[in-house]
Order: sequence, then structure tokens, then C-alpha cells
Amino acid sequence: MTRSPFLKRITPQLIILAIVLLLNVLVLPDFFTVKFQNGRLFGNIIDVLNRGAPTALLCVGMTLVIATKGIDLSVGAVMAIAGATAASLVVEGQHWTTAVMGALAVGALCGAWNGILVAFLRIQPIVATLVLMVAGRGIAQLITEGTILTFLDQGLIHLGAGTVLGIPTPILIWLSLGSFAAFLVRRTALGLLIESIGINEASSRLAGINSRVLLLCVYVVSGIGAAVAGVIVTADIQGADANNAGLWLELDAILAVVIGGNSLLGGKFSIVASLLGAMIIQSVNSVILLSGMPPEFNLVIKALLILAILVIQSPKVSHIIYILRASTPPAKVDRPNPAKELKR
Amino acid sequence: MIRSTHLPLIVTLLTFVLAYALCASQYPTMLSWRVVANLLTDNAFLGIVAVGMTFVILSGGIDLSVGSVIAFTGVFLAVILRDTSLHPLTAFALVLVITTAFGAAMGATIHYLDMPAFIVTLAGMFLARGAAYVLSTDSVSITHEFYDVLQSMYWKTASGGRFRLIGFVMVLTFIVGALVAHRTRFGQNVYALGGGAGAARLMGVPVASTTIGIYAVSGGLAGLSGIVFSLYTSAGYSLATVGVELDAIAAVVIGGTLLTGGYGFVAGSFFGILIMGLIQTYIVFDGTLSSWWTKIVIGGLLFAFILLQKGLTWASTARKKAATGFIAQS
Amino acid sequence: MTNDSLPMLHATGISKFFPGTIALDDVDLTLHRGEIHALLGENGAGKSTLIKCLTGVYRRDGGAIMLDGQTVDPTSTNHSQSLGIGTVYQEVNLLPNLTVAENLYLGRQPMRGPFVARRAMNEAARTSLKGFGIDIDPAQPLSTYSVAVQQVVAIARAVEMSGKVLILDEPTASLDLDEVKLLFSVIRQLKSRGIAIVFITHFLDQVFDLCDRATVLRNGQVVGSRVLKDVSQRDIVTLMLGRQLDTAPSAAKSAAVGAPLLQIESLGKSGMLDPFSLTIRKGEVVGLAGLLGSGRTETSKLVFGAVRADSGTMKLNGKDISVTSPRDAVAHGFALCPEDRKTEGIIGDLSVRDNIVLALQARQGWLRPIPRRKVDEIAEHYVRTLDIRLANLDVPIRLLSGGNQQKALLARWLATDPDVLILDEPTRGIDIGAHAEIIALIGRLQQDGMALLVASSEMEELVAYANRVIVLRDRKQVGELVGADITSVNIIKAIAAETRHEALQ
Amino acid sequence: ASDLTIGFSQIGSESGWRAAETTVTKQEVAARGIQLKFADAQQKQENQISALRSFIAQGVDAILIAPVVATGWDEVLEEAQDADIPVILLDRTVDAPDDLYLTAVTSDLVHEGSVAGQWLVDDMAGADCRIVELQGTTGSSPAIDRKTGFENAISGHDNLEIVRSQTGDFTRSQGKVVMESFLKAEGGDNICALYAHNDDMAVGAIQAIKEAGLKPGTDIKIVAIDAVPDAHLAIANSEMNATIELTPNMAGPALDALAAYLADGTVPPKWIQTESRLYTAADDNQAIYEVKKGLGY
Ligand SMILES: Nc1ncnc2c1ncn2[C@@H]1O[C@H](COP(=O)(O)OP(=O)(O)OP(=O)(O)O)[C@@H](O)[C@H]1O
Ligand SMILES: Nc1ncnc2c1ncn2[C@@H]1O[C@H](COP(=O)(O)OP(=O)(O)OP(=O)(O)O)[C@@H](O)[C@H]1O
Ligand SMILES: [Mg+2]
Ligand SMILES: [Mg+2]
Repeated sequence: MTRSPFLKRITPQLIILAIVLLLNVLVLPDFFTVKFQNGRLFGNIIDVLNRGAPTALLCVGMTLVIATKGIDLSVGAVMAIAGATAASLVVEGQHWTTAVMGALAVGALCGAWNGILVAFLRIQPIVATLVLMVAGRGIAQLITEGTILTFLDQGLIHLGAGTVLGIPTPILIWLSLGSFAAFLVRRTALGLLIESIGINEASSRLAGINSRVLLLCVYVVSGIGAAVAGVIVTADIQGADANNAGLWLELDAILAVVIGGNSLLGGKFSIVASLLGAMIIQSVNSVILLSGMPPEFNLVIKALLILAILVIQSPKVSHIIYILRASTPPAKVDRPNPAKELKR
Repeated sequence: MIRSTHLPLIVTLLTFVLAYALCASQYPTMLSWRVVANLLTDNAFLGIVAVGMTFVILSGGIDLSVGSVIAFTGVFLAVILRDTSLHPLTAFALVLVITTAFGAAMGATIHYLDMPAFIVTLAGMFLARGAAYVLSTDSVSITHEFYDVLQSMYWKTASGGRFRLIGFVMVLTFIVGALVAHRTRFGQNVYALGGGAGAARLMGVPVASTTIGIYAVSGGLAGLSGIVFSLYTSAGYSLATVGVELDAIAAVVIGGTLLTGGYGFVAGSFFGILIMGLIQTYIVFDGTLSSWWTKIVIGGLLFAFILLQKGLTWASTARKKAATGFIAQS
Repeated sequence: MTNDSLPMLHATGISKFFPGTIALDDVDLTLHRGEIHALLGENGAGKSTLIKCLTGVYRRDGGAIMLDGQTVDPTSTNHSQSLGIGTVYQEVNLLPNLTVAENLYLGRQPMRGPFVARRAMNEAARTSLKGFGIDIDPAQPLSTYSVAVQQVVAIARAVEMSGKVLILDEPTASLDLDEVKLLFSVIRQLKSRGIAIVFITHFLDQVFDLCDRATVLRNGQVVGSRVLKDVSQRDIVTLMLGRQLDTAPSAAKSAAVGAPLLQIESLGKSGMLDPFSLTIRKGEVVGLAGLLGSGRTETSKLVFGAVRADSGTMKLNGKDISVTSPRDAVAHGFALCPEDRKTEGIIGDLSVRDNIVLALQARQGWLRPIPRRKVDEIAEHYVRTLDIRLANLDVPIRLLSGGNQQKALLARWLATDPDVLILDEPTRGIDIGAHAEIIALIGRLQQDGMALLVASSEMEELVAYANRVIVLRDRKQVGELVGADITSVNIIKAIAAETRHEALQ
Repeated sequence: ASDLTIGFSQIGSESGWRAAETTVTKQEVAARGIQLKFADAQQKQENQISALRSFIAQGVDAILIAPVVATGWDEVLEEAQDADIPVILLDRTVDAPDDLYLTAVTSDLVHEGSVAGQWLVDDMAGADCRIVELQGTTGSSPAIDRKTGFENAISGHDNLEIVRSQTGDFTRSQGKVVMESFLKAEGGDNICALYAHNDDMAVGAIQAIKEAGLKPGTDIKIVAIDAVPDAHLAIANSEMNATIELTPNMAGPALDALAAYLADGTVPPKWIQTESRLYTAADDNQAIYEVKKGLGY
């Protein structure tokens, strides 16, 4: 039985995703039905992919940040800032591409701010990013002056609500950016270097890795991911809602990363598994919405489902499963065995 | 001689005194007993959870569930007092048992399933808030006469400020918390866990019971804070105290406790709370900040405090290196 | 009740499996009362694992333990401590954030009512540590003291816990001669009180000096148990390695030293290291000698840019270079194997393969990944030439034994083909076989024209390979020995000249 | 009365309507030459209570407060009364005894809901209608009251039935997301009307309906509450059918009452109810939009 290590790594997430999707089918039998309607694919499963886009985009950067032993609480606020920037630029009459570039630049700047606090001022990531989490939403509101800044620029709207070949644009954006990032870290040495500083920064620095710059970059990537997510949600509702865009989404992103089997203590990571984690969370949300339960139960259901998922995945439980599966001790092999007769 | 480990505490204290003086020089009315009383009363519930949070953070963990637990406690009390004839004191005992058990359960999950505290308590946060919703989405007021008795227990200063019972409860919690953290075996074990779970285990620290104990303390204090909050507002409301966990964490960090665990003081969190309260008060006294500038200024001040602390710590360690780097050689 | 003829501790059939390895296979160990028992074996033989199984850190997969005639089953360190087994685990395991006294009495503090009696505790700590020859303020955080002091604190803690058995896993690895002597006298006292003592070390001299009996492990199995006064060091080494070791370690020291390669001019950092000058030639090994805290580690870190110097210049091949970070240093062909393997060397969770290519990859930059085939080639090459023992290249390096980790780190740097190789305590915690191999390796590297700067606490070792020895004291360069002058006696003399070492007083 | 200072404790800035209320309040205050101390509570009751205490400590002449929740104000209101500072409540009443505050300027949230329900009852005129409902933030009093009012109005009309009801958190994006799931779970053709607890959610839902290939306002009737500019625009574009106004100008009547009280002790009624006006396609929505757009919604 030879499975590729990659498949082996994401198997738990695939199984869990399948289970949660099955739950969806239980509450809504035609969950998987996809129609082509009004020039676009139309169906619940498409919604899961589409609505999971912001979390998916956030969790790419979040995976890298967490791999370095960090955490980025500011992504929700950065989404708001980026969305507000994009909206205010098109409202001012700029071309939408300029607006998007502006938003990405602002996102990168926010990431760089976090990165400088973490990598150079050596402030603990959770506090460093808390600053921007608190202040960031204020900055976004400063840009929109507290209103929902609406716009009618079709180019920008297309990014959030449009389709390409019938597929909603956000799906294409997160799939392409996600796979690009996953490909990039594995086909270059980036993945190795990031894991290395996450496991032991002092050792990595002594091995000649430029850990500070790498740390900075990781936060910048997170900021840019948040900016893309911010542009998408803004475009989706044709308005920048500085108060609510990305509110508490950082928690979903962190959850997605953890459900993706990545350790909050840094080190080895898998972006693909995190993306699956984001889809798992969105599928859980979908169960809740489709079930028709009164909304006061939403949180309890979500908490219990997530808890169940995490318990199944916890190292101890998987260790027990491992032991149950391989209850025989490893065969005595490949060690030059000492002359046992010396014992006598 | 001042121990170098006390430095962050002293820095926080100095920062508070300095900031208060600056505020008072701008708004002389801030130098009144009324404002002092307000600081204690208005931050009582936050202070109590901050004590629990200090234990958690000292041990190298984090507890995101406290805000939700406060809300749950309030709703639970309100519903119990509305629907049953239980005496509030009985209800208090009941809710403290529930929240302590809830914290202990999270601690057990963290230890036995080897899951990160961040995630376990995040799920706990959803769960507690969800449970509050299920009990009642509506805000339920509490009209028991015993509440009136408790609320009328205050000491009024000449200027009209009121030192209320809940303020004293907070101060008492801090004193007990400080004693437990710095003077008992349990406290030492908490610091030991924060210093390194692996080494602590090899040194024979009962890691399981300590971890469970820490989160039980945090849960129980969140419950106590919920009781105080229900006294503060005479109501239970499932949407109350959203995000309080972040305020508590910020207060603890401003108070000089390291998020990585092992270093810090309960008393530091007290000044952390006062500094946060001072920021709020100052903003209201100023009264010109728009909604968004309020957020930006709070973030900015948080940053300034962190930076100040960082700077002072750097300065002192640099001095320490030069002076005592080879202490054992002299 | 206690029966003096019964062994104090009798473990039989202890087995322990890790995924993919059998760390212990049916191991027996018998400790008599008042016996000092050496546990010997190569790196990775299973010594530490055996200790951890005996003291409940690991759940053993088989076997029984009798303590003082009673069957016991320790489930945690806490439990084994309460049974009267005191242990110092390999690598100092104390809490840097607590005070010395708190570390010493954690879990058994003197109490007054519900509260810890601090003053009494500090007093007790002071008295207890005085018995080990150190007089320090026990109310200070442990981290303010040197590794040596910390080691002594760990030992003192274990000694106070050990009503019946004391286990010391490589306690002398970071101690000076004087401290070792003190430790030995304490151990002999305990022996006279009837306590059974397990002593693990790679220094065979110490074993023969101190111990009564030795049990030798190889690949997780007991290969023999000997009364030491009946055997020679040679016999023991042969038992450990399963083969003869070619005579005393000696590198083929070549006198043919090349042109100056690295010229250091008054490099220093205030408060850390006085400015020093040093020239290293191609094919030369420069040794750094000194006591604990004399500045050897600082010297190597400064040269490598791991600590930024605040004065001085460096020339490589006659050209000025500036080294402000390890990155710069690597770019200029420097390499440093740091002293503290665990925190500054290995990347614990990464595979051995990744650890070996890490420095090379870091130097090439992230955009030019080393192809997988090439990676395997490099890793396999060094595993073979340095004889690194492992199940496969994919195991996380933290699961390797100390000696094998050290070799993997050497491999990491050799893979970058450095011009200047700096080794800080290259043989600390290394078994006698690997020790010889590393010394031979140093000789080979020198012959290949590499310039080496080696800091070591082992005089014989320096004598074996150094062309020149720089002696440090109090973070100052105080002497230099060249050629035939390099002998253990001379080095010790140079170190001790003028002031006596008082590090622990 | 330029030497007058009043404190205004606002809930936060969680929605466009809230921002407009802040803007209008500031305008009204400025127009009367009064000094304003503004405090944003970031949606937290504890911040509002402490803001009130700080206002009292500063000795302001009067306090305006938009309470985040009805309960929990007794103590601090007593302290204000002790200090002889009149308190006026904006847009929501509290559960405290009514002698603790001067007056409350609010709309009737339940009434708003029933106006919406009544409109739908009239519009359907007996035809069968399956309604989906977008609730406000779970637990918030507008969500609870607007739901109650609407249910009261349609009860007894068996042709009207709420088939799905889920929270949209008062936000556009959640409004859109939840509407999408309604459309799939029920099938777009099986939904006849949407009732949203605020306009923002309705605007989000309109987009979801359009993306599903249906015509909002025609295929699915839409009624919501608040009358923010974008709702007027949607009605003008025939994408929405009705909205009920919640005026952001609560401060105007409040300040008038205060001025009268301070001038000669005229005690205002305990409740000054603002009008809950219904806007439909019959009004000139384009014109209203132009007027309202500058108010900071
Ligand atoms: N947690 C673990 N998981 C898997 N393998 C392990 C683990 N701990 C140790 N091993 C393996 O068990 C074997 C015995 O290791 P151990 O640390 O006991 O050696 P040792 O004799 O103490 O060596 P040293 O002299 O270097 O300290 C080694 O091959 C090591 O790789
Ligand atoms: N006696 C001591 N007292 C205080 N600190 C010490 C002492 N010895 C060592 N240290 C600390 O330990 C670290 C290593 O010191 P240094 O590099 O001077 O030692 P070294 O000569 O390399 O000795 P070794 O590596 O054998 O421990 C330094 O950071 C130093 O501050
Ligand atoms: Mg060992
Ligand atoms: Mg050294």
C-alpha cells in the first residue's frame, strides 16, 4: 500500500469534509444538484466554494504565519481596510484595476507593519497583531466615514459577484491563488525555510537563514491575502462595510488552519490541508443555514461540530487509532544487531 | 535591591501614575474620588477575569472563552431568578460550580487530548455564548430584592463618588489571586508550567491537575465576574461582554506578564486594568473623538504601552548583562 | 522490611518501542545498595531511554521493576520521586524563570499553613548548595547563573530526592574538573549511606575513577555487565563498540600550514569579550582553551557574526570583509557548529535529510531549491562517511541520539564546503567511538586545506589536533601555545596562571 | 445657550443608520450652539455605563444616551439623578423606573414590524404567500421586537406563512449569504416575499435574488425597515417594495424638550415617539435618496 505522503497528509481533512458534506445532504437531499442558470453555475455546493473564498484566502497567509509560530489576528480588520480602500478609489473615479492594486498595496503595508513588529521589534505576534485588529477597523471607518460606501463599478463588482465561464469569480481567485501559493512553497525552498524558522528560529538563523526578512514576508503575504479577501467581500455586496467586513473572520481562518492539521506551535504545514479546513468550516456553516434551525442554536451547533472535528484530529486520539491499527511492535529490521552471545 | 524580575511590574505602575498625572493636568476633575471610584466599579468584572487570565497566561496558555462565560453566567442567573424561587446566593453557588466545571473540562481537554489552548477555548467561547442564546436571546432583567441589597452596599464619598461592593470584590480577588500565585504550591506549579512544560513534567510537577486547575480557576473567576456583571447591570444578556477576552489579555500583557508564560505578576494585571480604564475615561473626558478615531486611539495607546514596556525591558536587560553577566565569578 | 542482601533496584526485561525503532530490547539492570553503577554505551544505545522507562517518563512496553524488594510501577516523575528515586535527566531540565531555591524545592516546598515558607526555603537552599561548594543567592532567578551552576542545582535537587536511588544522566558534560571533583565526593558520601547510584557518561576515566560496576548497552540490548576493577578500559570500549578501537585518538596533525586565510584584528564586544586578534591559516587548526565562561563560545559566535561585534575588522584572503550576521558569514564560506545542539543547532521536527541540506539551501536562496535527487545524494553521502546511525533519512532529527545529532550538524556544514570551520565543543556528549571519528575527521579536513577554529574543554583532544592553542580567561585572550608546547599540562598551567579559577565560589 | 455642555453616549458605528444618527445629532447640537462630548461605546454596555459615569464626573449639563440594551441602567441613572443631570434616551427605552430619565425619544420597534406586516397583508390581499425572514443580530432588541410586530400583523391571515427565518446579523453580506441559502433550500419560485429586519440585509438579499435569475420586487416582494438611502434607491429601481422609516433625527426632539425643561422646567412627556413612516413605490424615492445621501448613512 503506497500512498503519496501528500495524499496521506490530507486524508483526514478529506474524510471530515466528506462527512460534513454528507450531513448537508441529510438536511437537504438535493445539496449536490448544480444547475446552469442565468449564465452561472447555481447550487449549494457552488455556494460553499464561493462563500468559503474569504476564509480560504485568509488561511493561505495564516498557515504560513502559524508555521512560523506566529498568529495574525488583524486579518479581519485588514479586509475592512482593503475593501474600504478599493471602494473609495473607484468612487473617486479611478479605474478598478488601480483600486485593486491600491487595496493590495494597503494590505501589503498592513502586513509589513505586523511583520516589523514581530520580526524586528520582537513583539509577540498575538499582541502585535492585536494592535492592528483594534485600530484597523477604525482606519477602515475613517476611510468610509462610517457609512457603507457603495459603488457601481462593474469591473470591481465582477471580482466578487461575477462569473467566468459560469463559475463565480471568487472561486477561481481562491483556487488559483491557493494552489499558486501551495505550489510555490513546495517547488521552491520557501516551505523548508519557513518550517525551519517556525521550529527553531535560533538554529535557523545560525544556519544562515535570513529569518527576519522571511518572517516579514510571511506577514506581508498574510496582509495581501486579507486584502484580496477584503476586495472580494466588498465587491460582492457592491459596497465597503467597514464595520462588518471580515468581522471575527480571523478566528475562522485560524480554525481552518488548525482543522487542516497544522500545529499552532509552528513547524510543518500544509496549505492544501488548510484550504480543505476552510471548506470544512464553510460546509458546517452551510449545514446550519440549510437545517432551518432557529438562529439561537447556530453557535451551539457550530461549537459542537468543530469540537467533534478537533477531537477526532487531536494527536492523542490519532495516536490511539495508530496503536489500535498497529498493535504489533515494529519488526526487528535494518539495525546491525549486536552479537547477543556477548551477553553470556 | 529591586529584583530584575519585578521590573515590568514597576514599569506598569510608573506608567499608570505618569499617565494619570498627565490626564489630570489636562482635566483637573479627573483627580477626584469619584473618578477613582468609577475606575474600580466600572472595571470590576474585567479585573476579576483578568486575575484568572493572568494564571492562564502565566502557565503559557490562553483562555478565549471568558467573555462568553460572563454572558452565560448573567443569562443563567437572570433566567434562574426569574423562573425559580432559588435564592440568589444558591444561584451564585450553582453558577460558580458550572463555570468552574466548564473551565476544568477545557483544561482536561487541553491536557489529555493534547490540543492547543487557543483552539479548545475558542470552541468553549462558541459553546458558552451559544448556551446563553439557547437560554434566552432576550435581555432579562433581574429584580430580586437581594440584588437591591447588594447594590445598595457602597461607600459614598463627599464628591458623590461611590465605592461599590463589586469594586471591593475585585480588589479582594486580586489580593487572593496574588497570594495564590506567589505564595502557594499551586502558584509555583503554574509558573513552572509556564517556564517549560517538558522540564516541569520531568521535575515532577503534576501537569494534569495543574492544567485542569488553572482553567478551572479561570472558568470560576469568569463565573464570579459574570455574577459581578449581573450586579453591575441587574440583568442577563446573551450579547453582553463580546470581546472581553481580548481586553483581559491586553490588560494582562500591559501589566507586564509575558504571553509565552512563566514571567509576570497578578498585581501587574491590576495596573493593566487601571490603565485600560484610564484610556476609556480619558477618551470620554476628551469627548471629541469620532467612533473611528476612538478605535484608532485605543489601538495606538495599546501599541505605545507595548513599545514603552519593550523599551524599558531592553534598556534594563542591556544594563543587567553588563553588570551581572558573570555574577558567579565575583 | 528492607533486606540488605536484596538488590536496591532490580529491573528485568525492560522493552521500549518507538515507531520504527526498538529502543530497548529485554534489558535487565540490577543495582545494589551503596553501589555506583555506570551505564555505558554508544550514542543511541538506549541509556537515556532506559532511565526514562525506569522513572515513569515513558510507559515501558514490557518488563518489571522491583525497588527495595517491592514491585513498583512508576507512572510519572512525580511518582518515582515519591518512591525515592532522584534523577538528573540528560540536558539540564530546570526552569529558568524560577529562582534557584524554587527549582530546588519545586513540589516539596517547606510550608507554613497554606503558604510556601519562602525564607525557610531560601535558607535551606543556601545550605544545601554550600554542600556542593557553591555559595550563591538562591532567591535569584536560575537563568542568572551559568550552565555549570544550573547543573549543580539539578544534581542537588536529585540528591535530595533520592532516598534510595540516584540516577545521573551525563551530569559532567558541562562541568569543569574542580566541579567534577566536588560532585564525586558528594556521590561517594551518598554511596556510603547505602544509596544506589546510576552514573551515565562518555568519559571512561571518570567511570573507572568513581564506579564499581558497569552495564553496557548496545543497540538497545545489554551486552554485558562487569565489575570494573576486574577489567581494563580497552575491554569496556570493545564491549561498547562491538569491535576494537584503534589506539588513542590522534589526528594526523600536518605541520604544513598554508597561507593566512582569515585575519581578525581586535574583534570584540564590550561587556562580552575583550578585543582580540587572530590569524588562521589554510590547513591550520586553532584551538580555544579555557574554563567555563572564559569566552570560548563568545569568540566563536563573534567570528561567525552570530553576535555582532562592536569593534574590529576581519580580512579573508587579504580582502576586508564585514560579517554582521551568520548569513554574511556563510556567504564568505564560514561555518559554525554551535555548542548548544538542542537550542542553536538542530531543527528538531525537520527530517535528518532537511537538517543536513539546510545551510546549503539557505546559502543558495529560496529560489533555487536543491533538487530532491541531489538532496538525497548529499544526505546519504554524509550519513555514510560520518557513520550517522538512523532508521531512515525521514526521521525527525530530534529523535536521534545526541552523538548522531552532532554528526548530522557537522554534515550540514561540511555540505556547504566551508573555508573556515568553527567548532564549539564538537565532542560534547559524544561516545568514545564517535569521538575518535570526529577527531580523525578534523585531521582530514585540515589536510584538505580547511582552516578550523575549535573550542573545547578537553585538553587531550586539543593536544591531538591543534596546531596552535589560544588560551582564554575572563573573556580575554591570555596566552598562546604553539607546536610542541601544546600539552595538557601546559594548557592547564596557562589557564590557571595568576588567578585561580573561582567560577563557582 | 452656548455655555451648555451635553454628553452623548452612542452605541457605536455598527451600521449606516447608526452613523447617520451620530451625524444628525452632531448637526443638531451644533445648530443650537451647544458643546458636545461624544463617546463611542464600541457596542459595549460596560463602556456606555462608564462613559455615563465619566460624564457625571465631568459635570455635564445633560446626557443623551442611545442605550445598547434595555436592561441594567438603574444604578448609573440614579447617580445622574443624584448629580441633577437630566438624561434623555434616544431610539430605545430602558427597563428602569421612568423617573430616572427626563424622556425617551424613540420609535416603536414593535410597531415598525407591524407596519411592515400590515403592508404585506394589504399587498397580498388574501393571496397565498410563503415568506422568508432575515432577522437582525440574534438577541438584539430590534430583532426581537421587529419580529414580534411582524408576526402580530400577519397572525390571523392564514394565507401568509413564514417558512424560513435565519439571522443575517443586520449586515449586507450576511443578508446576501443567507438569502442565497433560502433560495436554494426553498427554491426561488416557492418564495413570495422577503421581510428583512433592516434595509442593509434587504439590499444584500436583492443581489442574491438577482444572481439567482429572479426579479427582486416582482418575483419576490421585499419589505424592510430603516429607510436608508439605498433602500429608497432600490424602491425607485423597482427592486424593493416598501421600507419603514426609522428617523436618525432623534436628537432634534430631544434637544427641544431639554431646552424647554432647562428654560422653565417644562416636563416633557415620558415618551416622544417618532413617526414610523411607510415608504413605497408611491413616493418619490429618487428625490428622497438625493436628500438623505448626504446624512452620513
Ligand atoms: N521519542 C522517541 N521516539 C522515537 N525514537 C526515539 C525517541 N527517543 C529516543 N529514540 C531513539 O531511541 C534510541 C535510544 O536513544 P537514547 O536517547 O536512549 O540514547 P542514549 O544511549 O541516551 O544516547 P546518548 O549517549 O547520545 O545520550 C535512539 O536510536 C533514538 O533515536
Ligand atoms: N561562571 C559563569 N557565570 C555566569 N555566566 C556564565 C558563567 N560561565 C558561563 N556563563 C555564561 O554562559 C555562556 C557561555 O559562556 P562562554 O562562551 O564564556 O563559555 P565558554 O568559555 O565557551 O565555556 P563553555 O562553552 O565550556 O561553557 C555565556 O553566555 C556566559 O554568560
Ligand atoms: Mg542519552
Ligand atoms: Mg562554550
